[in-house]
Amino acid sequence: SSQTDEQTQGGLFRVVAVGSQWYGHVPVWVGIERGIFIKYGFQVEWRFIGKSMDRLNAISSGEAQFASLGEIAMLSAMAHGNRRFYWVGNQDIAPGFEGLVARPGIERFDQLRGKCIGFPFGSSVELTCRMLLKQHGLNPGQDVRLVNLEVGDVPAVFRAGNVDAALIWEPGFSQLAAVPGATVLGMDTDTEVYQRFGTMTGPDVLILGKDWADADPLRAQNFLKAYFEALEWVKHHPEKATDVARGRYIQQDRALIGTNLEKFVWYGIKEQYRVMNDRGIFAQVEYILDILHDQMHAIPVKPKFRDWVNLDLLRTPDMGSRDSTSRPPPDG
Amino acid sequence: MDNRELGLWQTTVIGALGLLVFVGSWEALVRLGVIDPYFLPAPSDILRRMLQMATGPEAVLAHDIKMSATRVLTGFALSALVGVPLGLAMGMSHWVRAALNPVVSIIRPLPALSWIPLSMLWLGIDEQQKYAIVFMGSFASVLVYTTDATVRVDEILIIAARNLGASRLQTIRHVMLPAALPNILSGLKVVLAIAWTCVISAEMVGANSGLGFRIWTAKEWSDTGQVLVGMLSISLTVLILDILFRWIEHILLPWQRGATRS
Amino acid sequence: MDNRELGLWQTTVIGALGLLVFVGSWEALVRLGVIDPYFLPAPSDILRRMLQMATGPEAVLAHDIKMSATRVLTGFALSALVGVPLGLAMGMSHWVRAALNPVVSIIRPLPALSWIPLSMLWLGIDEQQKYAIVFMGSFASVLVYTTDATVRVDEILIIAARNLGASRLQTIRHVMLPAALPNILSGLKVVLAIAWTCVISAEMVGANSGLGFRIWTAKEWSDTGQVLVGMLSISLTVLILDILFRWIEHILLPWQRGATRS
Amino acid sequence: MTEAVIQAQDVSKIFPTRKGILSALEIFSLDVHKGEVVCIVGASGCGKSTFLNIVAGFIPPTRGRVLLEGKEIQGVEPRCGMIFQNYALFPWMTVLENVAFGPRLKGVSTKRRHEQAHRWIAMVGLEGFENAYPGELSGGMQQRVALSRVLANEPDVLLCDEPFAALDAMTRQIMQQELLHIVHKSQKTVLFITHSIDEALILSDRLVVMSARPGRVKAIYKNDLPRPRILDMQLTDRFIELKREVWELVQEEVIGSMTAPRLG
Amino acid sequence: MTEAVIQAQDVSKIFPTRKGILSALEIFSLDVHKGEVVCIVGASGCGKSTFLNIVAGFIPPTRGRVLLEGKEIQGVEPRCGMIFQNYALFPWMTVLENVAFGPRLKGVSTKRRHEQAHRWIAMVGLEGFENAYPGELSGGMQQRVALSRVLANEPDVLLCDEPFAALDAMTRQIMQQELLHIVHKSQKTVLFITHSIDEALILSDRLVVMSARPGRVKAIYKNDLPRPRILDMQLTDRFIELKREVWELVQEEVIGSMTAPRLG
Ligand SMILES: Nc1ncnc2c1ncn2[C@@H]1O[C@H](COP(=O)(O)OP(=O)(O)OP(=O)(O)O)[C@@H](O)[C@H]1O
Ligand SMILES: Nc1ncnc2c1ncn2[C@@H]1O[C@H](COP(=O)(O)OP(=O)(O)OP(=O)(O)O)[C@@H](O)[C@H]1O
Ligand SMILES: [Mg+2]
Ligand SMILES: [Mg+2]
Repeated sequence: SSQTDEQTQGGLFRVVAVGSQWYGHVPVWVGIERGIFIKYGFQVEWRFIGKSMDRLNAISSGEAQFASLGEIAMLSAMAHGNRRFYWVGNQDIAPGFEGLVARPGIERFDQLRGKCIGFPFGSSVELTCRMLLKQHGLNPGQDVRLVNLEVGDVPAVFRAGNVDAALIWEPGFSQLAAVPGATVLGMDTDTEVYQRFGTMTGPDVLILGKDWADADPLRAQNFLKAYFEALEWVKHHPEKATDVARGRYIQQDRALIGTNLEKFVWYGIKEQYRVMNDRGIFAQVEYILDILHDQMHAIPVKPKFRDWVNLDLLRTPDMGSRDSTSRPPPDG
Repeated sequence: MDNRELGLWQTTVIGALGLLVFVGSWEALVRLGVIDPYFLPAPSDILRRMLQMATGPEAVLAHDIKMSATRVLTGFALSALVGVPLGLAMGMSHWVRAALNPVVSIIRPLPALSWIPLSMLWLGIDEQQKYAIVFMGSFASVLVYTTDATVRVDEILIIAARNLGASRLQTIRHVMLPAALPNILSGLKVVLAIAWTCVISAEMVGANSGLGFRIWTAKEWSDTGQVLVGMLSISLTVLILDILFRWIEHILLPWQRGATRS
Repeated sequence: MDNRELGLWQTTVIGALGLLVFVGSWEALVRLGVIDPYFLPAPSDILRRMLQMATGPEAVLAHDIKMSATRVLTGFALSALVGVPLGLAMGMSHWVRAALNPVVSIIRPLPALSWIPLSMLWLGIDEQQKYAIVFMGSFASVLVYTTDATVRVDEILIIAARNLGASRLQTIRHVMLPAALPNILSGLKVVLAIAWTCVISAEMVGANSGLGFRIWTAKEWSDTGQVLVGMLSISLTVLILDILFRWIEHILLPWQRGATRS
Repeated sequence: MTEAVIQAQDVSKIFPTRKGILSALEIFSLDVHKGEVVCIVGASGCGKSTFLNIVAGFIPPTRGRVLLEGKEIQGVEPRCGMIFQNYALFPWMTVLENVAFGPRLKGVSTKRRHEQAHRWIAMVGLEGFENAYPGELSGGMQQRVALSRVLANEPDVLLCDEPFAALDAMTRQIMQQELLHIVHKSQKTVLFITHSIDEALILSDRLVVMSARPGRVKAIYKNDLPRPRILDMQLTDRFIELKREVWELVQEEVIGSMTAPRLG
Repeated sequence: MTEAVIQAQDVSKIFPTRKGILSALEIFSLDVHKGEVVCIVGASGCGKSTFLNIVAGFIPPTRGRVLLEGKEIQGVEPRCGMIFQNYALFPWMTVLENVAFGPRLKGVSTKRRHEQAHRWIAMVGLEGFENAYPGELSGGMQQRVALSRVLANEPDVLLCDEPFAALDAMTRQIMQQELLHIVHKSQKTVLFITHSIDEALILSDRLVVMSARPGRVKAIYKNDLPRPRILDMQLTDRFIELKREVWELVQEEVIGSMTAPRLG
């Protein structure tokens, strides 16, 4: 949209980045706080939007340009024909941050029969939940009652005993697990997805607004370069990154953020070519699409997700042009 | 301004034409590619989705409407049950009115949505919580409309009844109530629509069925068509309830028949 | 029923007493441990929080009120700007009314909240989106109230003006408008409160200030006290706006002074 | 002379208004005897309705007091049946229900009260309209329903505030004769306000002329015209003499009030 | 005789109602000449207002037509100024603004129209109330404002629908005299509806008695009573004779209509 194409007074491009309190956004916060974006000519404005689909819609409308969000939301938007964005990367792998926690007194899956499980519908935990239940011989439609909860409400609802079990990702997950006597029945690392692909059920993906990227591809390339520079910094300074995140962006114990961030595997700009292909995350996407479409009937069609992938934008201006976008970079 | 009143037939035809123009140009804009169907699906698509949801193997729509209607009507009935007597008391006594007005003014502007945090704390996420949200979102309005209807009762009718020998209680029973009834009913009609607007708030958290729930999950799944089906279902349900309500009015207020404005 | 009208002074005292009893018993219930302050903080605590938020180093409250007020008033002004002329047209012409009524009936029952998914798709998360939510939540009501006010204009006044030689345009300018004005204004007053209920919906997504935003973040942090401060701030702001609006009415409608009901 | 049913003793009424106080009645005294018809005439706004409302107990006097059969009137008094200027019919009741309302309050059985009501309705010429709602009647018909509703309640005193204003001359005359008939048959006491001196002269035993605001008794006439007072009577010398006298008195007051400054 | 300003030719009016159709006027014909005052009397609900509304162009006749100076009336006719039974004053305008409204529409300068309005207000005895709003006036005062508002607009024809019904007998007489004075001075044509035969006899050049519903012309009297018609005139033989004649005619109709079945 024309409004955001305007440069700010300092000659900087204004970029609206949207996200939540999830650790996957640390590179953006670092980029802002350490002046990396400014160095590349971008004035990045951070807006809190808790849900993946809301972020994607903000980008689709043209009001935001950049976001990291969950794969499931991206895939269902694709399935409904939203062509307003590019999928440009998968910046981290961080399984083990979301799981199914049951209230005191429920210690095994079969005790969940007839009980009520709460989580935000339409997010990665829905998949985690369904897979875990299925793996333990429970039919999500019949054996348990599922209720929709707002992301932020999950810990309080669980603590108040209004649901028998709940699922959420960090930082809420720690709060669930911290309830005295509560049992973590299963994690996303217990699912088939993790066992097959080594990813969480809904990995983080990087999204750029299509119109914005098409209007000035060079600018988009520059922006991603800045982003990945910030990501490299996070990779190498996890302690300092924790300090950046705490307080302003995440309200959580410093030590907890530290230990959680250590579990993150960050993919840099070069690694993207290794991840964003059929041997990498694309295979996982095919698998997830099968589940969403064939089993859950949550999406009307299986989208040709490769049409949304634009790895051209990952090339840095000084790297010169390459002929093929799909060709993976040489390993190492 | 234009002198001629329109007959029912004419009104229906013109209304249908108006709707047709609205829906037609919407359809055209989508078909011609001016509007991206992802942003706003064509009416025909919405209708197809609606039929699918109404008849498909799941047939969720009827269930959703039933669930939402139960929540709305329960919350609304509670509002009316508490609000009408209290409103009558406020309308009949300057003292009660003066005493309760400040509290009512504070509660009234609070949207149903703002009661989500507190209602969850107090009542959890069960059906009671949903009733409570609808109740809190509509109760103060019932109170205000009933008070108003009662205050508006022509003083001369009360005096006339007392002059004919009616006791205080007889006056309330035979005069205040029937005289305030038309305005109370039309107030309740407005509040019923307000109660329906609360269902989306009520079903935001802890629901697994209902039109509000459907809209929220559809949003998460990026299913704009289904969002619109949900919205349209609310509109249609309110329309039908409105017709029902008018029929009840017609039954309850025989002396007002024919005295209605277009 | 009770004959004596109460004076302003009496009304205020009784109202204050009513409020005192309400707040006092709430405070007592919390202090005596009947209500867990986590579920419902005592009024004194809420007040302390309010003062803190109003005066503390951050002084967020004034900023929040300013932001929310800007959104509400902009959306409301847009509603009025579009709704009043269109409502006048609907009120004056049977044809326009018949044509637009069905569309209006469909839009009216849709709560502000239900426009979040679509408005985000169409307008993103900037201020326009918030204005749009307030607009969609209040526009149809403006239309209905204005239409109603226009239809209610006593036909005899229009006939009288025409009989005195007024042209169609003069009749609209000199009779329809001033005659409908009192009811339009009191309709707008109701809609202004409705517009305020929309701000919580508008600030649910993509906001980083405003009373709605404050309530939502407070909820996320389980800060019930701050939730209540936010709710109370909305109520008080609406109360103050209401007084302002009455003052505007008093200025605009000199012939109605003293003709108001208690 | 029979005992005084109504004794108004030095009644004053002051209304507080936005622009100051308004004195509507000042030291107004009047005795009305059993079976007597007293008509009150006076300029518009002179306090006639105010006085009637005080007698009915709708509003308290500021000073002075009104006795009904020797006891001070305190609060609405069902023994004084009021026929309101604007009918005050219950719109949600049919004509029959309106007329049967008083007996119903007293617990008269449905059958009996409906029978009675039918008779009163017939008397005012409204047979066939028993099941109509007031909104379906013309103004004059509504006024007749109001009359029969009060009569059906059998009060001792009838307070009439211009009850025939909405009737055409003929219907009006018929109603006047009916009223006199009932009053004389059942020895009712009547206080009757009217704008028409003719009407006052036809109905009254005594005629009170009020001064312009604040209302005081300006003159009381004993009306010795022979009954029945049919049209011809209006051409007798005594009638004309009385009419002229009253006319001149009222005229003085009207002219006084029309040129009076805005707030007295 | 001067030319007919108003010619009503076989006017019929049928209202569709919920219970069927209601014939309010039937083949009603009447010519009114320039400068003439024609009074219409008749039982309540006989169609008087309906006829006046047709002449004013507020409602179209079902059959027949009304000519104003030879041209058929089509739509609201400002040359026929209507004085409404219920005043129809603009509540948001002061007395002065109400009276000056007609001239304002015609573009008369503020100064001139206010001057004129002041004069008309003085004529109806309302000096000092120029800046009051209608809601602050008594019913009788409002009726006088309505009268001066129409007069200030200087229509050729005055249509009066019981304009003095809310006035007491004295104020009423003063207004009648003022009206006659203006009408004779400026040669206005007047159609005047009243319930009072006295009033009709005082004002009219001719007197139309209507039959009960559906309204037809039952009789037309040439009123040759000498002018000015002050109180004494009401005692002359001719007055009494005329009054009795008209009375009997109307009485027939009223009695007919009161015992008539519910829907004609
Ligand atoms: N509730 C009130 N508050 C203030 N003033 C009042 C009130 N009721 C009556 N008045 C005033 O008292 C005076 C007497 O009023 P009242 O109604 O008794 O007159 P009235 O003789 O019945 O006149 P009319 O012939 O027009 O019915 C009037 O000037 C009126 O304005
Ligand atoms: N708009 C209408 N629709 C249906 N019926 C009507 C309408 N207007 C008048 N009527 C009927 O037409 C008849 C004549 O009415 P109209 O008002 O002309 O009587 P009127 O002679 O002026 O009576 P009044 O002396 O009471 O003013 C009445 O029976 C009335 O019910
Ligand atoms: Mg009176
Ligand atoms: Mg009439």
